[in-house]
Amino acid sequence: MSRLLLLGPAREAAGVGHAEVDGDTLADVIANANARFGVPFVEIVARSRLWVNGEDAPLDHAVGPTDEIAVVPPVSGG
Amino acid sequence: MSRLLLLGPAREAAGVGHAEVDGDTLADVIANANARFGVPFVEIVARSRLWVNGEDAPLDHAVGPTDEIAVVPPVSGG
Amino acid sequence: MVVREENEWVAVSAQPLRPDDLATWVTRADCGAVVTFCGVARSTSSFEHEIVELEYETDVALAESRIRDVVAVARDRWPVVRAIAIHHRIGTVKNREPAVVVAVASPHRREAFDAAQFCIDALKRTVPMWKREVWEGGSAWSEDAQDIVDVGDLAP
Amino acid sequence: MVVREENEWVAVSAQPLRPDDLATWVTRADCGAVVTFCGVARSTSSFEHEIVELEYETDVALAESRIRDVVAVARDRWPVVRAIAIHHRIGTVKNREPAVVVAVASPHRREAFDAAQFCIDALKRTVPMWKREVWEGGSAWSEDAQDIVDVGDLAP
Repeated sequence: MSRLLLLGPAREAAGVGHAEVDGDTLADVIANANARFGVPFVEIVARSRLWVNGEDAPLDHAVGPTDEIAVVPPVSGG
Repeated sequence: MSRLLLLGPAREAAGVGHAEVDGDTLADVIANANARFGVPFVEIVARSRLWVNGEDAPLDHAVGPTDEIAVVPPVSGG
Repeated sequence: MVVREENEWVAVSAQPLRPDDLATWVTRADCGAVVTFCGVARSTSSFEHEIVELEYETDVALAESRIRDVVAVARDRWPVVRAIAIHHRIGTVKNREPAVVVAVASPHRREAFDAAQFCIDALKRTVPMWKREVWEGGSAWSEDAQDIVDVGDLAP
Repeated sequence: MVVREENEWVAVSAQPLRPDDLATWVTRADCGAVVTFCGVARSTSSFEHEIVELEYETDVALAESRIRDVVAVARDRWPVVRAIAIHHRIGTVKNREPAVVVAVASPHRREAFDAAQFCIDALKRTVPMWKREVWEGGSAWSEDAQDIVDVGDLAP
């Protein structure tokens, strides 16, 4: 179980900005989120960076209840 | 006779910002101004650009009462 | 959120931006040059609509942290720069209003220009921020988006 | 004196400068980038004194005409730039106050930065303007002076 932070187009596709999602690794959490939120979300995740606590992390990174996982689609600030 | 415009350090050395000075060429006018205003002025003229009506002009340039001659020392704007 | 330190002022908020406030704040007694960049909401885009406003969205804590990373790298690359302020607005930004302001003060102008340009270039590549373009009767995420990178991975 | 045309606003006067006024004025609906440079009176100089203020002196008509020449060359080199404003203050300018402001608006930021930097670099080389540094108990012309050149003679 980790806290998922969904930003910009990912937030829109999921319909929520935050979610609690099961999984012991980053890969598990994302797989469960994909299953929960469906196709538009899956497509956005595929072109997003995944951060654990604000930093890039590999898919086998272990995560727990104190970790925040952010789905970061391509950015357009400024 | 031309109108002389004395700028910045040239104005300070001459003690005036404008003067009417005799002469049929730029060289004549400057020679007469040098004679009138003395040494500190002469030294500043030596490192200044001379403009006739806002443009560079050669020393043999003919000048008359409608011309404005500017003594333009090195600049320090901005 | 606002982080205001001696020589660094970073803010991400829905408040209207005041460029002169940033320019005045960065100016130190020995600074002869202040460069201010404003990224302004504009009417044109890749869509076939006249844009009337933009909607910016982010996680404020993450965005602010990444902007501070940009400032840290700029201060490291241009140590002569005295102070840097970067404010990014979120929420609705109407046409002709600034969405982001970068202000840099330095004793001389070359470093102020270079550091300001680096900051805005780096911000656009490294800070989580999403722009929705709003026109009469519709809206869409900006197509002008790039994969986010870390500021340390930008070419020097 | 002030020359205000559709896309060009040049002023040389003793009025305090208001950078935001210039930045707002240059902004057009299709401009995403506004770069503002402020040349600020500072306390340090080549003299061994703490400078408290500067005194700027010029012939207003000549200075204004030469600034317009700078703007014309900038508009020629960066045709995509939409508007340029340059104001130079004369008379007394206290520490931390701007003596000159350049504001450039463009659809994209690269040209706005380049044109703004060109304008201030060219202004310093081509515009008749003299700066007196004033300290507690004395003053002198700035030693930071260069021979004046024509803007057409600057390297591209």
